[in-house]
Amino acid sequence: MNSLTPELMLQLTMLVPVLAIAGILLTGRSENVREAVSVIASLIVLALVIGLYNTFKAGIAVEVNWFEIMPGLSLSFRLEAMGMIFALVAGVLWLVTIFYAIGYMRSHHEENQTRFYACFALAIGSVFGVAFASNLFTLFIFYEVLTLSTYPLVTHAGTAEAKKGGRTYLGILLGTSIAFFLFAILGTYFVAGTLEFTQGGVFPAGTSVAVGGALLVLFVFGVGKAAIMPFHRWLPAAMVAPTPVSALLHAVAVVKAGVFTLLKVGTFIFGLDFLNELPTTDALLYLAGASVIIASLIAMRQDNLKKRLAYSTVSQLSYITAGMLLATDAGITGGAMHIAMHAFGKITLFFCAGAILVTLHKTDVSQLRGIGWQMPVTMAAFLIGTLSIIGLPPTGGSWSKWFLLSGALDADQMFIMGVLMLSSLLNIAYLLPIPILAFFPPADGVARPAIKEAPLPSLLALSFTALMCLVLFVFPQPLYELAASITQ
Amino acid sequence: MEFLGLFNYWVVIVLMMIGFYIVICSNNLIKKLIGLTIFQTSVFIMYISMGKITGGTAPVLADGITLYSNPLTHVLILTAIVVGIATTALGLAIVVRIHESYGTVEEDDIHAKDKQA
Amino acid sequence: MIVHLSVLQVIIPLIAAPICLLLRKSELAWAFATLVAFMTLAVSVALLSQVMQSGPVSYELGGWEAPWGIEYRVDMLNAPLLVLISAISALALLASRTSIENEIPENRHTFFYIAWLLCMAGLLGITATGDAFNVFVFLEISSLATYTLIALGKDRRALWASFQYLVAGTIGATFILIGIGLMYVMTGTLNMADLAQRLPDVENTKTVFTAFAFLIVGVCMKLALFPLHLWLPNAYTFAPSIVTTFLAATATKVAVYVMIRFIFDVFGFEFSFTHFPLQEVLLTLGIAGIFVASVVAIYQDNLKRMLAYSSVAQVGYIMLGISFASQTGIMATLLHMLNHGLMKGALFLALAAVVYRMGIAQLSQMHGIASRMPLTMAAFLIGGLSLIGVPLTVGFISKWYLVSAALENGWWPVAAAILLGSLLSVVYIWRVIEVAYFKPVSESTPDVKEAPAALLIPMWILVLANLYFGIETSLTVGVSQMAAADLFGGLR
Amino acid sequence: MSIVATYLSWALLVIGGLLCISGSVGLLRFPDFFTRMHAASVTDTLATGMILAGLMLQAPTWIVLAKLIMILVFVLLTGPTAGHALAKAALHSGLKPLLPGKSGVLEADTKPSGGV
Amino acid sequence: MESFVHVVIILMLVTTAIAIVRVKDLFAVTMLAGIYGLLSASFFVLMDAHDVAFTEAAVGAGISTLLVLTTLSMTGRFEKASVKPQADYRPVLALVLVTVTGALLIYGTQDMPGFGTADAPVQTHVVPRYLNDSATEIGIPNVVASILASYRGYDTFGEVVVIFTAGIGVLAMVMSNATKMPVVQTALMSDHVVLRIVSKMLIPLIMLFALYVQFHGEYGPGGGFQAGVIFASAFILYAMLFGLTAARNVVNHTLVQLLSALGVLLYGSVGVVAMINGGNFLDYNFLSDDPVAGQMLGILLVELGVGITVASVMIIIFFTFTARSQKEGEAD
Repeated sequence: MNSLTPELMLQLTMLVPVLAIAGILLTGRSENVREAVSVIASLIVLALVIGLYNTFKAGIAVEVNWFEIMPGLSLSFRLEAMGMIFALVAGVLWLVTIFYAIGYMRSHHEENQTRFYACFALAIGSVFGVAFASNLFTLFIFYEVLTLSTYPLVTHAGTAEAKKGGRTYLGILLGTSIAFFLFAILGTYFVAGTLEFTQGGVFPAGTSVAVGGALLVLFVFGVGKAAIMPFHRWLPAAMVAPTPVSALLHAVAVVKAGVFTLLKVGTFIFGLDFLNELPTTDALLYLAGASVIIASLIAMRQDNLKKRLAYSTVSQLSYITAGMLLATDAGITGGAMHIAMHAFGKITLFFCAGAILVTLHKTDVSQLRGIGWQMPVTMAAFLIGTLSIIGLPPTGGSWSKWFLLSGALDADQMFIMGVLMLSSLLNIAYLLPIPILAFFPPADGVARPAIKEAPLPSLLALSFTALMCLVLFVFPQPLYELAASITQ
Repeated sequence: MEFLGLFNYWVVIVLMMIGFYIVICSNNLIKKLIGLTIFQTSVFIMYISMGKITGGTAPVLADGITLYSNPLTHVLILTAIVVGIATTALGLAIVVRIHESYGTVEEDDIHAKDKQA
Repeated sequence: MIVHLSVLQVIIPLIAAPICLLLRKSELAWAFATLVAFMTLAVSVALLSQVMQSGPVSYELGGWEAPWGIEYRVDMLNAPLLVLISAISALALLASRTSIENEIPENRHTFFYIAWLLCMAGLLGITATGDAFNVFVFLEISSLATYTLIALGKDRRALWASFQYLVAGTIGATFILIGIGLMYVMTGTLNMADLAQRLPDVENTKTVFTAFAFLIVGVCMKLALFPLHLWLPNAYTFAPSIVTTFLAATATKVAVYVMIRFIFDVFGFEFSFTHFPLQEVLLTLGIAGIFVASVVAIYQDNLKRMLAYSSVAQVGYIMLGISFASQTGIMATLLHMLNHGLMKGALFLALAAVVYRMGIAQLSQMHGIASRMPLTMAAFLIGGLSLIGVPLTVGFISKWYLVSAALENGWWPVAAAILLGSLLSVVYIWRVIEVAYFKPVSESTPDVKEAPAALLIPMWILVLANLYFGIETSLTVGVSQMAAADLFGGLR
Repeated sequence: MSIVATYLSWALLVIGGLLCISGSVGLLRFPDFFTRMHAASVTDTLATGMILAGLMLQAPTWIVLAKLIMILVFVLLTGPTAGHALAKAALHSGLKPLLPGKSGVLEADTKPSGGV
Repeated sequence: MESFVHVVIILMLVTTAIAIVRVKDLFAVTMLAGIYGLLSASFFVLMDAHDVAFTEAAVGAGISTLLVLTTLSMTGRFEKASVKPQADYRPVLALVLVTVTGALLIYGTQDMPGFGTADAPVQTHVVPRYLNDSATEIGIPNVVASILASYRGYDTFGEVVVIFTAGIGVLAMVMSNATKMPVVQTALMSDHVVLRIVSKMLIPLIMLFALYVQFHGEYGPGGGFQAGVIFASAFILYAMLFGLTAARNVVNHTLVQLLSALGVLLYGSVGVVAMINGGNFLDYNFLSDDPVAGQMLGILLVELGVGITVASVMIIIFFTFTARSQKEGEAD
């Protein structure tokens, strides 16, 4: 195993999905082989990520430099705590989602499955690129690849509605990234002369706070994947995608790439101290807070389950954005932990929604009364996911919310504290009734139907993620250590 | 010749502009090309006037003559005239083909036919 | 032979053209023309390396020293452009034989190759020369050849487009002639270097001001700066596809080069930007061109026309770079000239392949075409991404420098405008991608095969160049940087 | 000799010039194509001839004289030929000369012209 | 006296130009354009530019008039009267544009050296060398010829190529697809006895004159271009009189094409030979041991090249146009 250096492992996390694409395309004729390729690739990637985690824990610095396009502009990668969290989450969840997808796609008789798996692999590959990028430029490239590779997934159904959703998706994500994000990157490069993620920020002392403030605004709006209002519209629009896509990409990979980028920018481009000085930080913080509340309120009014979950995601993402904007150590730690916690919680919920769809063909919340008796495992998992999103023990979500709260306290941001409290209440209001209703007895006179669960691979997948929510409550230590080491 | 000083140039400019006007304003393609010729010829006149010396003679070296008009402008304009006729010939060739395929050499008729298509 | 490189560059194709006529057979003419184009490419590469090693090359034609004779002068500014012209020409010629099969009647093929060689020689001549009047002569060679090439298009509208271009081009050339004449009357010389020395003495005169105005307007006509671009969309749309490839990639670039040469070298930076409101004019027209042309491009169904409008928009970017009046700005302009040549070459070659198979590049007939012509559409995709300015393609590099130059001047809104312009290009490129890749093959999609290798190979060479120079930028950026430094260094 | 030659030369030049003017006036004033053509050919031959003759008398060297004579010969050859060709072409394309009609007023000949 | 003539000529030019704007009969417009060419040729004589005048007379009044007339015979004689009222904006627009351009030019003339001044930069820089040294460097009296063919010989090479390009363009566009030319030709002029005899007399003389102009260019006005045009006009005259087919029998179409290429090649190869002999491209000094003899030889050869190309391209253009018009006449 000597030849498998950490550097190689890091590159392989990106290359294996790309190789898998070739495998998927070549074996597209036969379903079983094609899916086997996907599973094997995801297993390899997971192994690689865990290997990298061990390396990282051992304190070995891993850096890879592909090529330098211009002085100060290079494609290079580095292993670092925040990226490690993101990569771990993505690696674990890819495997799980592949299993889930196999069950879902087969029982749903979707077409163009080869394209689906190929794009899926590409998307995951670029997620690792985002996670390990050592500078803003590299991150930007993979960020864009992620956008482009997920477009075919969003429009997978090929219907007019899917096209419309896809166009909104692409329009907002590409539009914000080119108009604001790229502009902000160029501005940063121009002001600081580098795009390298550096502890404590890259801006030289004495940089005008006006310029810095303007750049921060551009970044926050430009990273459209973080879905801060008013650029959140793409997320509900993308819900036309098949559920595994919504689950992995729009609850985990894509949106998390967004907030991850923001956390990186806040911590390593601006630096917490500089962030504190900027005049626009507070305003953006209020905006993030408002996003949290407004998105929750909208979520309450959605009857479509996936739409409701989507708005819930919008709301939760703004937690992380707010965590970055708090500009305190605890805020960053909480934000980073929330990436993982929310990922497991939300993906459970999406898995459940998809399971309900393929088994009972129900999409609306109002139809769900009593289904808990038909799908007990699924709805139990849903309950756990709900608790994690709300932030109640015994689920992992309670930890990240705790750190966010303490971050707000550190920063004396009573407003954000209030927002967090209020939003937890709102979460309870719009999520908890679903599992509770599900276990209500069916309406009078209707016979209790027999148990009819989702296909086995899907069921396993959602049980696993639900379990993870619980495990993360009991063993948050490794995650916490990683998150806490970000700012050191 | 004093009064000719700049008056000459001004008249030449008027000539140029008449040619330019024909180019822009004509609807007929052949007339456009003729306008182009007028425009170019007037520019040639401007060049040649620039090279003239009062009292000079043609730049063919001969004994006893010391004042020659500028031969360089003559050379340039010789070249330019040739370029001009080449352009005109090519333009006319296109006009012939346009007439064959559109059946007209009027600009607005061509536009109308293109709109139909 | 090494001392003759700069003149060989031009006279090889120039003398080859009549030889092609003697060959008569179109296959022979094609083989010979292609061979010549590759020879020219070799010469231009050698020339570039010579210039990079030992500085500008000057060549006295006829053995008469400037300013009495005509001088060829190749430096860092024009040497890369020479390479671009001959490279694109060679690659396009490689594909031309297949491409014109369906587009030009058999008995005109020989003339097509001759006109091509003449056009190429003309463009090379304009670029290499150091004499103002010689620019005019070679401009006319290339223009006349271009009118011919355009008029050879299959559609009858090609004739009309060619005529429009002929009128516009001749007006432009005559304006340039007036400009040269007025410069000559004030200085008595036609050599560019000599002009540069003598113009400062008379730079406060109204005559020189007018000369400059006429030159710029004339050149802008040729380079299709908005709003003088009206001839371009028709010409590019109806010309034979391979001609469009060549022209789009090279012709406007040469006009831009002439403009830069006159602005920075002949008249000098001082004059151009202080005595003349050049900055304001170019900035306004450049931005207006980017937006108007990009928006128009979005609504086109014919892809060649769409890319033609996109070319107008790209000229806007190039002009913006000049208007910054800074070393970074001019460098971005030079870089974008080269890069835009690469991307438009690839894109139009892809369209040439589409036209070859389908007869026309109409978006409404291209539903799901990517499944029928995967390699062609992949090339179009990459070219399109480059046009948008996606990282790892050449488009990104030049946009990057352009925005940097804007920021250097502190012109934030302009930088934002450049990015918004890219956004518009996303829209029109994405329309194509969506139709070609995500629409199912429909009834109206003709049953076609992948393009033949003769088209695919040059196309992919250009596509790979788009990627290569998007990643390994030291050559292009280095050359542009040196050229920009020369332009500014020579003035201070 | 020289004085005589000079006066003669000037006389010829002046007469030639006057003929030119009269020819132009005729060109404008005459009623139909053929009469106008007549006026034009007078300018072509007689007036030009006069002017050339006048110039010959002032010729400084024999070579100039020879050139002038050659010009004269060519003019005398081409002028009438061109006039002839024009008239033929006009007749050929159906243009009829005006002739005095019975009432003495000029009118187009009604008879088809015989032959070509 | 001279300035009186000057004023008269430019006023006549203006009158002609205005007439061209107003007249709708394209035939008349063409003739007026020919007159314009002839008047400008006279103007050039007045400006001491004999070579230019010669060329302008041959081109402006000769060849281009002829070509336009041939085209008119195909496209019709009258310009369409503008009927659409909405087309009315164009003259106004044009007038504005033209006024602005003209105003700018007039503004620009204000600092120009006055007409005819001897100490203008045009007369004091660069040109004196040609006037003073060309006698020893080139050895021929016509300075225009020595600049044209030697000092700026490369421009002239470009000029030949331009003409060649035009020939190629016309061939590529207008050449009939049929290889055989139509034999039938109506309304031949060959039954005009007078015309035929006079022309037969003249054609050899015209050719002779062309040769004189070609080879006398070093000593007086003339040179390859003018000679080429004159030479071509002899063939054009022949074709007009005896029909295209007869003319084609005299000069084969393929042969003319080859000749047009050969002219360019001759010019180019003179340059290449100079290069092989160790000089720069077109450096005639290296054509012979004695530089002046080399210059003479070089100029002679390149002028010949110009003459051949110009003559053959003019013939090609005229022949293709005529062939096309006859084909069109048949189609009607």
